[in-house]
Amino acid sequence: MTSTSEMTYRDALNMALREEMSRDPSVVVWGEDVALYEGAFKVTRGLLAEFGEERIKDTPISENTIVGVAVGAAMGGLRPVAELMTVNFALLAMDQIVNHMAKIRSMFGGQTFLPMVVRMPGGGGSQLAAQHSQSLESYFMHCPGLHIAYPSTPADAKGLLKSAIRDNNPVIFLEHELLYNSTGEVPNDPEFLVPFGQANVIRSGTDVTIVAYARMTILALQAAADLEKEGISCEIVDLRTFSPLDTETIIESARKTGRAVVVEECWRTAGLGGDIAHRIHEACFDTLLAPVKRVAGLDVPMPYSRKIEKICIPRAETIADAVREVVSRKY
Amino acid sequence: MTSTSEMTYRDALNMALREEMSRDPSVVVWGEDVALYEGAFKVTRGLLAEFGEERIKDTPISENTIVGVAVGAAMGGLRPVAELMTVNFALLAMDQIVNHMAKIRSMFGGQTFLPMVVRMPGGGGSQLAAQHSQSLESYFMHCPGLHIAYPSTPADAKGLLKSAIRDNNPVIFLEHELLYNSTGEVPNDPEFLVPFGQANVIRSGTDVTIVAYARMTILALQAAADLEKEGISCEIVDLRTFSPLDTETIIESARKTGRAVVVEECWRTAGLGGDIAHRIHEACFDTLLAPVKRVAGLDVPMPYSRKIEKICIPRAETIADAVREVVSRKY
Amino acid sequence: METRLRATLPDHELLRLYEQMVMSREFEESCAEQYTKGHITGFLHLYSGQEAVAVGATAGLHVDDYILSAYREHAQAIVRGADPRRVMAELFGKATGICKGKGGSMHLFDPNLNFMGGYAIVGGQLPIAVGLAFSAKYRREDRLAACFFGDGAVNQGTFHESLNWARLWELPVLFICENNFYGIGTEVHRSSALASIHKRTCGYDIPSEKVDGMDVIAVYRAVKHAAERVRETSLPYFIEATTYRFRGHSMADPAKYRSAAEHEVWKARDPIPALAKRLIEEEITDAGHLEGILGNCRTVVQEAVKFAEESPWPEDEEVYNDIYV
Amino acid sequence: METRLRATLPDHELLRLYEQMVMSREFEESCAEQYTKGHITGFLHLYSGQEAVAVGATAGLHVDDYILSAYREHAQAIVRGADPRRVMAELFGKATGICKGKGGSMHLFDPNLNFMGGYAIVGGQLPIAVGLAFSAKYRREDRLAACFFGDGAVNQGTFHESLNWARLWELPVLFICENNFYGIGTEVHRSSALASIHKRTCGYDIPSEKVDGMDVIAVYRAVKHAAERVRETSLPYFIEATTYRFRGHSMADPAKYRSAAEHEVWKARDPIPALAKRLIEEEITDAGHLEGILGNCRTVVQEAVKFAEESPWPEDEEVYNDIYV
Ligand SMILES: Cc1ncc(C[n+]2csc(CCOP(=O)(O)OP(=O)(O)O)c2C)c(N)n1
Ligand SMILES: Cc1ncc(C[n+]2csc(CCOP(=O)(O)OP(=O)(O)O)c2C)c(N)n1
Ligand SMILES: [Mg+2]
Ligand SMILES: [Mg+2]
Repeated sequence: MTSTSEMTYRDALNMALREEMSRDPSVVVWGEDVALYEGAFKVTRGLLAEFGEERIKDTPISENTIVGVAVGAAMGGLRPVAELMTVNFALLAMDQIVNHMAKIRSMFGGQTFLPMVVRMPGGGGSQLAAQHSQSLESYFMHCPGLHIAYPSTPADAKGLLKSAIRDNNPVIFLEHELLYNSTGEVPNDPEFLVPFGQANVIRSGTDVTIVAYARMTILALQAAADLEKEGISCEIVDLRTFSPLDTETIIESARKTGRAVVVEECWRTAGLGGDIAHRIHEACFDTLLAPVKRVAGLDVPMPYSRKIEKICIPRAETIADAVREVVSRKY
Repeated sequence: MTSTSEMTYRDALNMALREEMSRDPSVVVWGEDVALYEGAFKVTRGLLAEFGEERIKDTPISENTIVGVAVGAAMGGLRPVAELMTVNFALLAMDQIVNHMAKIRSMFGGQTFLPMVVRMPGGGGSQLAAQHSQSLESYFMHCPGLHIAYPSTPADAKGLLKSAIRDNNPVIFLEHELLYNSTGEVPNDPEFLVPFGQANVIRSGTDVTIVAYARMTILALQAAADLEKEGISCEIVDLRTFSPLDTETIIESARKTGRAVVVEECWRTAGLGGDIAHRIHEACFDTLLAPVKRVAGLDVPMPYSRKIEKICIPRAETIADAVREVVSRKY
Repeated sequence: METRLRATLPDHELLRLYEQMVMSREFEESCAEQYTKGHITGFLHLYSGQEAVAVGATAGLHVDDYILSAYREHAQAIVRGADPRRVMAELFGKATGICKGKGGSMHLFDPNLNFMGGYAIVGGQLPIAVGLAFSAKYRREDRLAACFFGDGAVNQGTFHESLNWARLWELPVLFICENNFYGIGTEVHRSSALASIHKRTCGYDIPSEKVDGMDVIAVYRAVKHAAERVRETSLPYFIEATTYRFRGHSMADPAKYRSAAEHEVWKARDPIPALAKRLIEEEITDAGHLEGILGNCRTVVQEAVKFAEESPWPEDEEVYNDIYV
Repeated sequence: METRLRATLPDHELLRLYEQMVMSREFEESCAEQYTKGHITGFLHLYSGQEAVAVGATAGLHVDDYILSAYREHAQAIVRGADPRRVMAELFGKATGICKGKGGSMHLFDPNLNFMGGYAIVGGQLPIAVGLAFSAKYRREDRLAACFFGDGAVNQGTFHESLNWARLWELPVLFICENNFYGIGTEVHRSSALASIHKRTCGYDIPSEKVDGMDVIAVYRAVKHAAERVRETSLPYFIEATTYRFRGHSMADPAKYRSAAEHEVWKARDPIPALAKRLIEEEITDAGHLEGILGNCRTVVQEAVKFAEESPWPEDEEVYNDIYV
């Protein structure tokens, strides 16, 4: 079965949930307003009607416990998929995520495992101000014991979410709020899976490697299209998962092009891009033609006003400027 | 007044609290077991007897609210110094720390400010296992809006804590559990302050720069002493504060030596050392003789058994090995 | 209990309550329009229907008392005295906004009015209110902290921690739960094991009461009395005001989870015509005067929109300001 | 209520309860010794004094029922059936430990015994217990989740969130608060606005009771009855067991915050001699037999120490195992 259908990122996620719930009765879904209201972003649309109250459940507003109940249910043999309404509220659940979900298997000597997923929409750009516009991927990536995915396309959204639900490790599954309406071809195959730990070279090029993820890859593609007109050829690596991280693909590309720009939506300081940039520097020290450049969110609490909000988030232009700078560097 | 007394890191912190509470009646202290019990690590010893129940208060075990009440009190005109019993419990308070303490000034357009400190002991090495051995400095450093200090010596402990209490910005103040009993000369001057944002070159050298902080600087000093016998001269930069970060001093040293090792106690992946290593690479691209090397905590939940726990935390030997590798690199 | 309006307040104050409710309603409905036009972006949570709570409660407090709220707080800020022009400019994201355009709809703030903020993390304002009450008590100031929050917030850990703490430290906090029966699409009995919210204070030894949040006079009386008690005892108190939002949770919500019949029942209890009727029946004023008030409010709101439209955007450099002192 | 022991349980089971309490006490006192010798490191929180709670409660549960606890859980694990040798080896950090030496004193775990863990974050185990109860109910398993926690945990947000959730979703959770009156050095009335802990369930519509946690028979009866009720109704229930720890919070705590007089009162109520006295008075056994039980327990504990001493350390490579599946 290789047929595909065009659909949104939102619908691809919905399809993944639906297929996995149909396939495996141990898959259960809960979160604030996911059932009757069908999700703040409507990712769970139709699931209550199809699967009933026992399998998809609305919860009280208590994020730490939303995750903790999933931890317990996973230990008890279910495959819970919990939704936090947005990633910003994961800050209320860091205790259950970092102290419990990520550590239980290890601190109990491998005697149990947690086949659970915590889904969270995130990202900035909708004028939701400081408390609702965060990109917290670095927090999750820093914590050992978690698998973490962040899809950029509808097809990846489906394939990665299905892999996440089938994963016997606890998974943080990030979704970008500004990608929900983006469309693309998605395989209809209910066995279509995108494996974790395999970055995707979504554009090949020769002059510079752009490492990006989620919405940042869309901006990188725009930048690359502009740069092509200037004769600069960009290769773009879409990370897909932060854990496992496919360092190999990143390094291979950077070795080939000799230059790299790492794009992250999160705050720059102590952001994951520093780690990735360092991996490239370390592995390609002798072949790099210019220092790796980071494009990141500004180190500021996000302001509401759209006039200044947009300065705080990477744009196609800021990525293109970084590439121009890296490429123009005389060695 | 330039007299000093030898005392422990613990007592230096106690002195700072005592002096600032005496100086300014708006300084108030609270946390779990800080008053009657005098603190889990006895940092607040004697304060209840000296300042009474109104100024030093025991709290219920509710970390998010310990921080949130301090946010409110700071907005109301006090200078609260809240203690979280250990940094591990900051994970229960990330909502108040990241969503509130760090953002309130900015999201309200600068109309208020939060002169507050949250103290937290942390770090591994005492066989406290996965939930009690974390080093979360990268989480704080990643979040704009906070000042963050982490002293390595008794004198810095006093001087930085006093600066923290006088700071009109919200401060995360980290203390290392294994340093509490370490001793050193501490200025008696009640006006002795160590400013934020000034890294300390605690050893000068010519072959390699070691960037470290808190307990890692002690290990770096041991490594440097060993390496000296091998003819390797290390310069050590003690960061003292993560925010503001003194990038200048780091870069200046790395420019001079041409080589750098960044040591962090936290997990390696997406740890703050990646950011610092990248800053060095970017600024010193043309002069670096070897790629910057990172020495960091292993990416694992901390195991209890001392036999394997020690592998998970940087040691003088692992730092020395990293330096040897960096220095031996043929360019 | 004396039920005639004049037994509670003098005429001009009764009319002020009416005017404040009308102003709130007009402001919110104008926001909806500006949102539809794309001038206001982001999340927009309107207060229409709940006016009696903010207006009655604010009238029952001293101006020195702190007020904190969640993200549905335009009316609370304006009733406290915030300039509608600067509030509208904030919603437009303009430099003249009450928070320079940095906060937006969910984060209004004015320390000069002791309006200590709108917060967008459900439950986040509760510990902060406790802290403000502590500072007031510590500094021997005669003020309390009044903290508004919704029925959805009561299941959050901070609710529990804050109530326990306020009682234990004997702090002057007035907790005001605006129970509009829904947290987004979830009805209160589907999120709270004990749906009668004011009874949940039993675990903290905090006295509480329920008041009709569609009756501005009832809210005023309850809050005034509660505030006096908090001030006298320096102990927390809890009020549950039952109310209803006439619109969806935010502008993005068509509110399909509620029946038309339910909506009608509450619409019939709209606090603004309800007060108008009493003001006229008790001959405190006449319909013409009330029309005049409406007209004035409309003018103020129109001017606010104009002010917002004509105001400049923040400078780009502003993103780096106001983070550190 | 019939108060003779034989009216509650047959002789051999009464003697088993006695033996389990003695085993727990001997194990803990041996741990103290091994800690002093430096064989056990890290935090060590001993259970001496509280034995009647773990022993009575475990006897009142089915073996299929899940048990979760905090960090003071050696006795709970052993009474559930964990091999004392593997528990002691865990405390020594040896490869033969019940968690391969990775968990240590605070993180015992054995899924084969449905002993679902010791947790070191105060309040952290409560939502997890709720989740286990959900999975049991969803899978139509006839089991409940019994969750132990201390008096200090009841002010944590998770306590509130978990109780509300368990009642709302109608889950078979038996909450057991071991009220030993102190959270480290803070007495319960200094951390809880309502110091009578079992009354705090009023806000969640969860029935509760208080039981004498120094009386193993009383705990057994209460838990057995409560567990039956939870099973029948599939609703949560809450027990507060009042008890006392004879030692400090951990080995590092000299417990200076408690008076000698208070300590004496509780010492006089030591659950082990109390049961011994009744067993002899009611002629279920004699002093000699009880001495024999003590001797046997000591032998088991000595063997546990020997096993732990002689066991190998974990291999260095172990640090990378057991993190991911
Ligand atoms: C911690 C947190 N979780 C979830 C949300 C998303 N959210 C915003 S409003 C809301 C419902 C709150 O309901 P209620 O407290 O009754 O207030 P109302 O909107 O009815 O005024 C939710 C779940 C949030 N903002 N913060
Ligand atoms: C979230 C969190 N905060 C603080 C601590 C430190 N701490 C460990 S035990 C304890 C007291 C707990 O008291 P209680 O629940 O009564 O249990 P007991 O020790 O009496 O068995 C505290 C504060 C912790 N482990 N976790
Ligand atoms: Mg509501
Ligand atoms: Mg206790």
